[in-house]
Amino acid sequence: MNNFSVLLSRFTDPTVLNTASPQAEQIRSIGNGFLIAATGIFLLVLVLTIVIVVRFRSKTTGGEPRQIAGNRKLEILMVGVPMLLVIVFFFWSLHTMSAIMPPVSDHPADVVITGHQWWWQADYKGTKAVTANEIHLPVGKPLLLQLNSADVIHDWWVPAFGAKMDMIPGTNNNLWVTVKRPGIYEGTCSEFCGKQHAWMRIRVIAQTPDEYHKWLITQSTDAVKPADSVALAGEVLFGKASCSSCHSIRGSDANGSEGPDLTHFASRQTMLSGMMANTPANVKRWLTDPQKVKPGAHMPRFIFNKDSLNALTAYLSQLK
Amino acid sequence: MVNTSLILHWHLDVSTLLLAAIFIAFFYSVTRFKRQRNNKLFAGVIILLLLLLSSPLHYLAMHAYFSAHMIIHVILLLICGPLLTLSLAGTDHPLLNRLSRFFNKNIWCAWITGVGIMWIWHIPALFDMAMANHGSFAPVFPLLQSGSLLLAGVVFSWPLLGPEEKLHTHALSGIVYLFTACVSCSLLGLLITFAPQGTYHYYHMGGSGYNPWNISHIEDSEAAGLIMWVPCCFVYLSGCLWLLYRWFISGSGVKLNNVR
Amino acid sequence: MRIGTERKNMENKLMIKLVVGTEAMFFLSLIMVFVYFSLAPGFVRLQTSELDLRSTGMFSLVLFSSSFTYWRAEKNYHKGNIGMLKLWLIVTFLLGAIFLFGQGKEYIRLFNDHVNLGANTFGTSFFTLTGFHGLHVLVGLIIIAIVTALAVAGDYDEKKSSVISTVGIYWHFVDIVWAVVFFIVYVIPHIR
Amino acid sequence: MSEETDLNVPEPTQSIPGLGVSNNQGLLQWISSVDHKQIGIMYLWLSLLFLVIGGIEIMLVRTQLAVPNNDFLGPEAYNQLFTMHGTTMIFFVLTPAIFGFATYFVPLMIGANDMAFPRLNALSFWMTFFGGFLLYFSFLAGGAPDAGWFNYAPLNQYNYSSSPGINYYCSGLLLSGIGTVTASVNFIVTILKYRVNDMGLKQMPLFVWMILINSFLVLAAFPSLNAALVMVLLDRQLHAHFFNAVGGGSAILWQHLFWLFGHPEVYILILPIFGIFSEIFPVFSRKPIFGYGFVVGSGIAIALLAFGVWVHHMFATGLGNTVNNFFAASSLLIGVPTGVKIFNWLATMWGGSIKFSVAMLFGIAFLVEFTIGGLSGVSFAIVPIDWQLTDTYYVVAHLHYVFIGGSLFGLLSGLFYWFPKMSGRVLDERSGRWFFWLFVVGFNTTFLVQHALGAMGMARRVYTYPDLPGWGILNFISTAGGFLMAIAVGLLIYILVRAVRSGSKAENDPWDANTLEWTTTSPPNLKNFEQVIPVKSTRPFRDYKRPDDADWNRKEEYGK
Ligand code: HEA
Ligand code: HEA
Ligand code: HEC
Ligand code: CUA
Ligand SMILES: [Cu+2]
Repeated sequence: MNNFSVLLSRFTDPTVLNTASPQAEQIRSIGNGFLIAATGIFLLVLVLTIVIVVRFRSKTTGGEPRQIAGNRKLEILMVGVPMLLVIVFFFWSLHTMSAIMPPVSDHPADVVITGHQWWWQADYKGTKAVTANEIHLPVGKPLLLQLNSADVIHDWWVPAFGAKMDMIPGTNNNLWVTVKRPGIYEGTCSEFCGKQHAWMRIRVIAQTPDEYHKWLITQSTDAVKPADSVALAGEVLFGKASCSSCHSIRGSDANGSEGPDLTHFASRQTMLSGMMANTPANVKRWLTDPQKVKPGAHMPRFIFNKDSLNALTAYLSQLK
Repeated sequence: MVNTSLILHWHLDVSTLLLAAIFIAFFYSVTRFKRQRNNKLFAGVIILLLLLLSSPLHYLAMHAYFSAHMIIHVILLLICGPLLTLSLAGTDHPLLNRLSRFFNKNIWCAWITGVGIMWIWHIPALFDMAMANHGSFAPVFPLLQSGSLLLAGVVFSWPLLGPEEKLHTHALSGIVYLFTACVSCSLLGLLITFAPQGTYHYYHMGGSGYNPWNISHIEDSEAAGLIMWVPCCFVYLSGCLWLLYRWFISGSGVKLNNVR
Repeated sequence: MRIGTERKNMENKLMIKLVVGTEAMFFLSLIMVFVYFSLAPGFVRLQTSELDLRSTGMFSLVLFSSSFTYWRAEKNYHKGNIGMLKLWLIVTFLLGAIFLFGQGKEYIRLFNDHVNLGANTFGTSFFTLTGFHGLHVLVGLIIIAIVTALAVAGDYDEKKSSVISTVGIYWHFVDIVWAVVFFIVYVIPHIR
Repeated sequence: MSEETDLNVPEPTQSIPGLGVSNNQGLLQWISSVDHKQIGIMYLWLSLLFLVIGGIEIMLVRTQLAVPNNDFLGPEAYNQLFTMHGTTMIFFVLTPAIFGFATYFVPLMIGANDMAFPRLNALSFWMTFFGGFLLYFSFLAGGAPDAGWFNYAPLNQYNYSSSPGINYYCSGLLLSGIGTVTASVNFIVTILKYRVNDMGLKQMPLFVWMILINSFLVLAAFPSLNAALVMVLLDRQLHAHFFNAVGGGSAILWQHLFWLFGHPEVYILILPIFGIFSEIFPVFSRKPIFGYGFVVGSGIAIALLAFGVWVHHMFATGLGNTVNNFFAASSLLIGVPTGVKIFNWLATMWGGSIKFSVAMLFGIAFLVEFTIGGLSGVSFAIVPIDWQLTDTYYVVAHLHYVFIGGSLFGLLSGLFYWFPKMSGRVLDERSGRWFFWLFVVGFNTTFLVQHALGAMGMARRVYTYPDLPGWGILNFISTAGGFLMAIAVGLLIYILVRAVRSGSKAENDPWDANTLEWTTTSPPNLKNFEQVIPVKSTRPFRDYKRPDDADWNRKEEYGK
């Protein structure tokens, strides 16, 4: 099993075997157990089928076979053995479930993640930090994520962390996560949420507590003030072109909540929920025609000239 | 952890004795203790009944936990009742025969009785009234509750297990009968599981303040609903399978290919 | 072995019972949704303040009595009194129509009070549940009208048809559903 | 059948026309027919048509998924295509095919001359037909439904829809649902009241038993869907508040209502298949079915339990571990009666004399493929595993292994078994074997890798995916398999058309089978039976052909 999982984890990243949390490990353990039992049952059926097909094929000689229509003992075995297996797995499952999803009671949430059509919003409780799409988490301690939705049902899933949990409008759901090692973990929205469900990907950057703390402080500060004139022009345009009606940039007048928070936009590695790398070229492409880049996204098309595009891009690219 | 003092809460009420006496008297008057097998089964049920209603479980049910009360209900309605019916097997008595003929023609009556009694006793007002009277010397309401549940269990199982085999309902109709009862008790269980707190006043107010296992109200009423739901359904579904089994081995015995 | 009309009688009765069974499941779904919404705060208050228990109660009695009149119609048919059959059928129809009229009045009053399908979950679930019941009553009335017309035309002069009792099962079902719905929607909020 | 009404259906005086529509009796006769055999055949043609349509839809999808970051289809087109694929396959391929075989063969198997309500029978078919038509009209009316085959709220609400597609989804399914329910009523009355004199319930063929049980399932499950569809229509058109949280409604309420239907629905689509295989295995092993009573009992157990498992589609919605555990227990339990059947079929073959007709080949393949599908289902019932794998391609793999490896294999088996009876022509076994192998190889190529894709993190319903290690190659393999299946289905159509046009004549009893339909001509006359042979066991025709080895004369006891 171990070699196989090593092989597979070299093969791909967001696999359920690439466990980075005790929750994922528990699931992998019961998953392996079931795989063994299921393989056994499957082989039983397969071997029986092959034996029957070979041994009892019709022969040209010989009359009717013995017409046996039942056997009480055999039937009881056919019911009893699967029943036993089922009972074993039920109790194992019970145990795993209470380990992975213990009661929340009144434990405060560490991060409140809200799903929007087709981006993620993360509020770090106790701080002013609000990010979009890329989420940082500290390793080593059990974290409680509170999962909400602003529109339709979404689902938060990072395979390396274990279970997934739906985000349902009107209710709060909770998910316990303990990340064991720092690294970058990928996941995806796991409930069909409309046109761009495919590009509602998740990127979690897990850091040591110190680094996480440093990052959190940076994220809580207001946006960097534009240094050069192009970026400054971009800032002005940002307000004039009504970007500020949808987006927030703390420290400026931009106070929208329809779109992702852009206060530290340039500190993110990817944009548009994992669709592409966060480079000025891509930003320019996006601003030129959002509907061509991510068709269906709820950001309208503005007709900008080259200068405006450069200005906005410069402005956004320095929002570290 | 089980409180040792809990074990000591065995209690024999006059009402329980009265209930047993009534049933014994009735059993005697229709069977005159003629068949050994029936007598043994009947004795077993009466002993079970006495034990159940005197046990610490009953004490918990009356004083502490909604879920414990549910367990008692389920056993009375779905185990003691049908077993009582079974203990009348083969008995030939004009009253019983009249009942068998009536329930064979009006099977829905038996169904409504069985299902209705369960629903009626869970009307919060009635339930609380029954609980309020349990302290006195000759508690009428609990007697009424246990007695009616027992009786309802007997009536409900009559079309399936009654003394006259020829007047049993067909196995397939029996399955529909049990399945619809299962659906209805699932609905009740669902309602109780998700009922807003305080619906059952008695337990909400903390019963009589006794809570040996430290279970919260929410957990207790969730468990109560689930007990109504799960074991009940299990009994009904097992009943369905048993009816099928009985049907298949009936008639010309177990033959190859179900020969006519 | 049963032949001819006797077999057809049994088939039709079984058929309509199955239809009744499946419609019962449909109403069960609508009722469960109503009960689910009724657990939210503020719902019961809307029930007691907006719904007219007395008026609807009286119209309900009208509907229940239509079951009685249909039963009389059936009894007379079996005895061969075709004249009485037609009379009781017509009375049943009228009683059913009066019930629908009462429902219409209730609906209009509620609309004037700005309680409609889109107002809140009470409006949504109330109108859906009672509306579908009303639709079933309407269908029943249409069928009764057809049967009455056929009776007048002489189709039921011999008492061998199963149509009357088959339709009866449907009509009684519609009444039983109303009994349950009325109890849950109109009566229970006053005793909670 | 009855002399009481004035509206007697005049019995045609000419024998039943051939299968083609270009014969002398013409299309009008087919459209107005109330004969169960013609209606059955119409159901089957409808199913084949939608199989091709649903298949074309998904081949477009698979083309888009063949490579990462593909732009063959945009998200709008993709979402409509996969939604229509799932909806079509379930409601307009599997359902009509099952009902087609049942409509054709239930009366024949019980010695009846038609169903209890022939006109209702015709209505049922046409409702299904028009339901499908209405659903597909959406393509012309602004866009097909695009919220998935189970159409979750609030995505199904008006403010998240850019087309009226979902309105067509609702009304199309409401119409066809009426057809399904009325057909089931018809089946129950026919089976309970129209059996030939000496056939008691315990002598009925297992296919008839499964249709009987199935019909009750339909009556109990479809109302929940109808209620949900009506509610979402009200939400969309009249802005009611059933499912949108903003107005006090509940998104999860939709899920409960839908899956209360949805799970019984999948058992509705497999129980008759179990019935078909319970006919196939005995005939082609030359032995009686092993454990007749257990096959019936497990069928009833599955039907009863089917209503107690629906929340297993909602394990990740946050309902709490208590609720999850209850439904995990029931879902695990429901695997046991199914296992009983598999072992009973194996035991039927054991000690037999097996003939490898194409029908039997599909039966043997089914045993293996359905076990794979069933085991992946049981893995979901282990909740923590479901928490990882729900809404991934692992679910897509499970559903296709049970739907194709289970239901579709059963329908194909039934097709090769019953085609001679229905058409009077022989389906070429040799090309049939080519079809079988092409289809099975293609099927496993397409869907085995999807288990891995799910475990590797690929979610369902994504119109494209990033170039992660392994995703591209596995998806490409899956697409290749899909094309192989398409070629196989093309071959099947060719085989069918050739047999209808110029196939050799079929005998009455080409397979030396056991049940009553084989006693008539191929195809049967308009009036199925003038007389029926005596029925004294579950294999009346075999008893008739081998009176010295008849079941009712056998000395051996059960189980020896
Ligand atoms: C033909 C249809 C069909 C059938 C028969 C089944 C059969 C089963 N299904 Fe499946 N299922 C679907 C169609 C079907 N399913 C569909 C379409 C979906 C997805 C819907 C969607 O989201 O789009 C689904 C989804 C689905 C889920 C939800 C997954 C998710 O979305 O997260 C679950 C969870 O419990 C489940 C479980 C089961 C189980 C336990 C069985 C059991 O009945 C299987 C029993 C069979 C066996 C177990 C194999 C044979 C047995 C033996 C060899 C004996 C030994 C076995 C044991 C020890 C148990 N199914
Ligand atoms: C019920 C039966 C059923 C059947 C038979 C199939 C058949 C197939 N399915 Fe389907 N599938 C579903 C039911 C079914 N499916 C359901 C319920 C869903 C979920 C929908 C949702 O998420 O909402 C689904 C979803 C689904 C997906 C996931 C889409 C997504 O999540 O984005 C995929 C992906 O590969 C897929 C693939 C296939 C393939 C390759 C076939 C192949 O077997 C198809 C075989 C090919 C053909 C039948 C081709 C037709 C023939 C020709 C083109 C030849 C033409 C010849 C002439 C005209 C003469 N299916
Ligand atoms: C009507 C709302 C709206 C307006 C106006 C709007 N945006 Fe957006 N914007 C969005 C939404 C919604 C997204 C998320 C798109 C997605 O990923 O699905 C987004 C995403 C972005 C992103 C990518 C964010 C990230 O982290 O990936 C940038 C950058 C951006 N917008 C800039 C702008 C600029 C500059 C303007 C003005 C010229 C603007 N937006 C106007 C709604 C809006
Ligand atoms: Cu958000 Cu899918
Ligand atoms: Cu299911």
